[in-house]
Amino acid sequence: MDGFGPVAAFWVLSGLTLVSAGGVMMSRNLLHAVLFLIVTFIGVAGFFVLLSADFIAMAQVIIYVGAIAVLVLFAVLLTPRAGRDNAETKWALPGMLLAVCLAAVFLFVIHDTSWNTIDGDPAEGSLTAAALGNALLDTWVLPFEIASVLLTAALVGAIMLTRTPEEEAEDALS
Amino acid sequence: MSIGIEHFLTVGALLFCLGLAIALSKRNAIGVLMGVELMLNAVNLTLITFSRFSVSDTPIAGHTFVVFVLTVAAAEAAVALALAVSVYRNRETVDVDQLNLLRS
Amino acid sequence: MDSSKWYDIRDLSNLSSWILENLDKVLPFELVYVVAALIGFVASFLLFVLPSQLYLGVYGERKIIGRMQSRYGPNRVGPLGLFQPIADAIKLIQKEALTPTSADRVVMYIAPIVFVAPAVLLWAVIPFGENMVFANIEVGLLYFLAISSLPVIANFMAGWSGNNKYSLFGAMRIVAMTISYESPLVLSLLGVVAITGTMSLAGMVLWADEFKIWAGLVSPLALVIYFICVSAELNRTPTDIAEAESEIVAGYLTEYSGMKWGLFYGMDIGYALAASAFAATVFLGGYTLFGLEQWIPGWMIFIGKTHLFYFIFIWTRGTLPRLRSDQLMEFAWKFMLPLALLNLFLLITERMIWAEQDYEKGFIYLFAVVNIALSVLLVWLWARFNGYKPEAVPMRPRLVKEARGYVPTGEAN
Amino acid sequence: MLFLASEPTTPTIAQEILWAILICPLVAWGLIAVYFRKIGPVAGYLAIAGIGAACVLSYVTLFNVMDANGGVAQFTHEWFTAGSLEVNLGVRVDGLTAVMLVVVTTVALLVQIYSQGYMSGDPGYGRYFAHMCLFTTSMLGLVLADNLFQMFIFWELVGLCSYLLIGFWFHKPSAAAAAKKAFIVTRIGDLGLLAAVLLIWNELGSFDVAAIQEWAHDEPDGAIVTLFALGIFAGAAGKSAQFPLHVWLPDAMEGPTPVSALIHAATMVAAGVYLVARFFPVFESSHDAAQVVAWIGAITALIAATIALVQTDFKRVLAYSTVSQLGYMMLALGTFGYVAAIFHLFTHAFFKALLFLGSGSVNHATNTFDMRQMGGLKKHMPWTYWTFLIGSLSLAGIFPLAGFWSKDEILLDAWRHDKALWVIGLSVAFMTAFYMFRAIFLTFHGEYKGGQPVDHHDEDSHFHGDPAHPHESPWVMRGPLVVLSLPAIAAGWLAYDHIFKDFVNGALPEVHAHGSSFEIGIAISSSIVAVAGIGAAYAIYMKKWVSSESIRATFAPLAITFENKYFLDRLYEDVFVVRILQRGWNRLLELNDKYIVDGVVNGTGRVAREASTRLKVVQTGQLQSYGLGVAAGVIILALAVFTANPL
Repeated sequence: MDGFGPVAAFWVLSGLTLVSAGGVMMSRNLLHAVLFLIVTFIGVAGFFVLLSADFIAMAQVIIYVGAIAVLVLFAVLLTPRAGRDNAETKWALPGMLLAVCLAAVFLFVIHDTSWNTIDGDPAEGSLTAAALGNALLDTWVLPFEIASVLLTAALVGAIMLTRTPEEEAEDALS
Repeated sequence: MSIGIEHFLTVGALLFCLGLAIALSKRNAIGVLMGVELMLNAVNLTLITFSRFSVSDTPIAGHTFVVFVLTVAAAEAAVALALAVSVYRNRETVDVDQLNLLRS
Repeated sequence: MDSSKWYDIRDLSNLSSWILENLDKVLPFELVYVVAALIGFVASFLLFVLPSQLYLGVYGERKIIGRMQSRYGPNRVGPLGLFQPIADAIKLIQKEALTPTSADRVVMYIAPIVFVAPAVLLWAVIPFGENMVFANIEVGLLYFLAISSLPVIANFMAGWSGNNKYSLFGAMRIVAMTISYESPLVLSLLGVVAITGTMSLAGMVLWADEFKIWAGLVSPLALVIYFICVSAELNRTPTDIAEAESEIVAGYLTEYSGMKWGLFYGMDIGYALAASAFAATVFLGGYTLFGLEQWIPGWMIFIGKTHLFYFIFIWTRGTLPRLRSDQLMEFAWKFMLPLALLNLFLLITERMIWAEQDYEKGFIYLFAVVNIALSVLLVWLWARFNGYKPEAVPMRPRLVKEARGYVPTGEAN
Repeated sequence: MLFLASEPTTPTIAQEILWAILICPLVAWGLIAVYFRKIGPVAGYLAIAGIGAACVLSYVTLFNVMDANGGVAQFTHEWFTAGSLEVNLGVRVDGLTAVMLVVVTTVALLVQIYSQGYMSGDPGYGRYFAHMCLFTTSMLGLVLADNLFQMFIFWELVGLCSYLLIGFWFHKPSAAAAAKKAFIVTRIGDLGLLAAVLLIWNELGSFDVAAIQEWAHDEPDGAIVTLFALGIFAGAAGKSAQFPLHVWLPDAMEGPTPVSALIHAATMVAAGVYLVARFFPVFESSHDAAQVVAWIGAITALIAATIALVQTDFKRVLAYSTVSQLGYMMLALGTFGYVAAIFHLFTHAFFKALLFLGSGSVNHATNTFDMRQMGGLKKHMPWTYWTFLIGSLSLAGIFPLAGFWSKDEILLDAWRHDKALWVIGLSVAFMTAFYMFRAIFLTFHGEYKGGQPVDHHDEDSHFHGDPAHPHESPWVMRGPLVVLSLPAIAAGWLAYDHIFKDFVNGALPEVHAHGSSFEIGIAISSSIVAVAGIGAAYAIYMKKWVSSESIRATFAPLAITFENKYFLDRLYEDVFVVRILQRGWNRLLELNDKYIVDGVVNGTGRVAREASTRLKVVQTGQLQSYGLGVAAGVIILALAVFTANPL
């Protein structure tokens, strides 16, 4: 990828994403952490656009920002104020050390591998939403259906988990 | 100046490690969940990167995978947050280092 | 559009490309875009935002509602009260923007900004005319949905940062409501996507032009569902439980004042206008009007349709009473969602039949007639199914308990 | 309708009509189930309307196929594709299908009309009609299906509906038990069918009926063909109540009588015969399988007929008669009498439905099915009597009624194929005539013995009349009897000039010439046997020249065997379920549990306890320490890989 636009976009996005991911790590206030997380999500969506995956980018914004982040906000609110700090456990230091080690391993692998990449842009029409839809309903139809079952199960499970004892008693009566 | 696959992979790797650090170090269960979501995002980014750059007949496969990851992430978030709320209701805390009933 | 002279105002892109060409001769490369962006911003502000937002949004809304409620509306500042919006703006700007001591200052300051940004971004994919779309991306509809799911976070930030019980209530309500109404909204639009076979907004307008019919006529139920859902998500009055002043002071805006409040207020109108523009594009054929766009500039037709839709927003606001929070939730899950699913199923079935049988273009009119009839029937049947009986709605005032409302446990017998 | 024997052509029928046949009763079902379950007679009218529409369209289809001389028309749409599995959704119509359509819809329509009278006042009125509609739909779907997969779906739906209908009065323990029995026993057969479905997919990669017929034709006598044929027959044996899976059918009499009429005349039991007929080329290719079918059919016919001789329950006589006649049809299929089997299915549907509805009418008057409490009903219920007599004569095979012609063809095929089978067939014909007229003489002649008094404390009973004074049934019940007696008389005449034969032969890939379908010697012998059976019944039960008790005493061992249904029920119950499953297998499992499983478990436990006391230090119970372990493991693995083979 050459040219001023993509390069600038890449650096801006990677700065935005990584800094706000660091913000999730650093912020003491759980709610601020969620807000940083949202910025990270949007940054990753920007990367998707940069990688000419428009549909995935939009899906990322809708699902992660519109749904998951809002859910997290909800959960934060449903746990009272005492539970809203974002402190570390005693495992923080070893955890971070390990993460740094892992990052080193990853970077080593990334830079020492000779990637077999294409030159220029991907083939026209191969990465569009229509192609994705065809792939999902043709080659991947079985995983697609299983995913729908999984979503249903998660829906029912979430509802059952959060029912209060009073509601359960009410249902048993009626 | 030109950017290639290594740049994107590096961002993905760093994001993953940050997510891992968050998941390993946070005390609050919701914080841990956020770390996990970050890791999933990093993996998605990597998948899309490979899909965009690698020589393949079916570059759409990477996108398909990401769609499934998104689906599973949504389901996982819903259930995990329901769990967090439920745990809070029963134990009055969501600190993972106090959830150690399994300890001998 | 055969002519491409700069003064041909039927297509304003002629003008802009003419300006760009001439600027290119004078200015260095980077500056051209900066200057062009500035010119575009000022132009669209003068052409669209100012008249729409300030006059039709603020003045017009107040005036129309006033007439609907047998009042005069603003009539003191300037002739016919025409300067009222300007006076309002000046008042808001010079007012002190208070911040409570216990508030989360940073979040409180950022919230209005986060609220404003998507309102601007939304317009990027709306086609004002044949060549007058800023970003004609393939997944425009999805882009619109994605961006319009952002402001709820700003609302939440606003409600949370005030550190006030009522604003938190408001935030919770709007978040819950957005999540509830998002699903029927997306499902209703999915049906339109199935019928038109494109997710690009410009493509939808072209579809309407090609088939000489509006998508809103082919899928009337989707239009109705879209209108109600968007009204709920935008917190418009019959469904504005998030800032219901009779219940929770001013909802998530309780602690806001001055221009911080003003941004929320103004952008509320901005979002409503964007939603209207989106509806005009998707459901009402955008800038086309059955060939009339050759004579009238397409962007005028488009603006007219947008305001037609916005007028309905004003209308409902002026005439309908506010719903209760639980009623609104039940309405989303018990009424809108099943109907949206049925509608989607119907439209996809028709699309499949159409594709398989290879019918000719005119067949869409038959579908339109069938769908209009079926929509009425579906709504009626579903209402009956949910136990709504017109004859059972009493004409006299009722107690809360009779209306199955919430009664505090202490008083229940 | 002049029918000229010429080459079959493709019918010109529109596929919308075929789909409509399927959809009409389905819509009726949906409407009844959702809206009109509780709203009185609307359910019945809806059901009649839905099935009536299907009936009219079926006749349209029939005439259309007749114009095409029984040719095949197939309309296939892709349903879904997953990997190499390609499933289609389609309809296929040919002579066989058209005949089945007409039989199913006609009988179903008449049964529905009859049910209007029979079921009136029942609290489950709406539910009854909803089930009936779904039942008819599934049977029509089975008949119309153009591939085995779709057939299997509707096949199971038929099974489900029969479960619902047999257990319609589910508050009666016996009805609930009968429903369960029917469901489980047919499920055993369905296992075979499922195996056949999987086998054919593995072999052919297609479920298409035409493709399977083609395949069977091209590959004579392979082991796969035999296995497939036996699987198909296992399913058919379950649904069509063939030995040894016939035990559910007599118990299924617990359902409402119109249900019995529908199940045992036109729909469920016919499904098995239809399935075997549909895959007839497969059986033709595999003589072993055909031999099995023929002998099972013969044994079924014999056993059921002998049991029917000693039944005292009016409806059970008919039930065993059904089993026996189904055995006949299978016998015909096994002796390559494809046409004879379908023809008998066709005629049998009408007169058996007539007989069942007649028995329901009798029950309506006397509140019982026990023949020992009846007698002399002839003068009270003339309509029922005469129509019942017509049905019985037809079933007994008296010239020139319908049963005569079809039974004759079966016997002819048996004669050509194997003399032993023919002898069995003939003896069954004798017994059929005997037990049917035994039932008639006991029920309609002699003195009336009072019926079953109404127990007014029994809340399950919805009987309204007065059993002491039996009366004729209302017109809504008599009408179907009269209408059904017409085909019971005349349906057999379609054998004239090979009309029926040429018509249904078009469904097969190639036409088989089996010579004449009428031989005077066979006809005379079977007629003599039938008349002899009637005469014997007359002598014993009407004139009482020979006391039935003395005969029973003379052949006591046989009689006891018959009365106990060859001890088959007890064999299944006591030996298979109790001895083998409960005592044998479970005992084995218990021993296994006690010594092997428990031993392993306890041993494991002991080992685990020892190990855990040492290892529990690692288990902090904290999520993140585990996560740390995982991450550390990843790093160690990566390092190991790098050291093993450096980049």
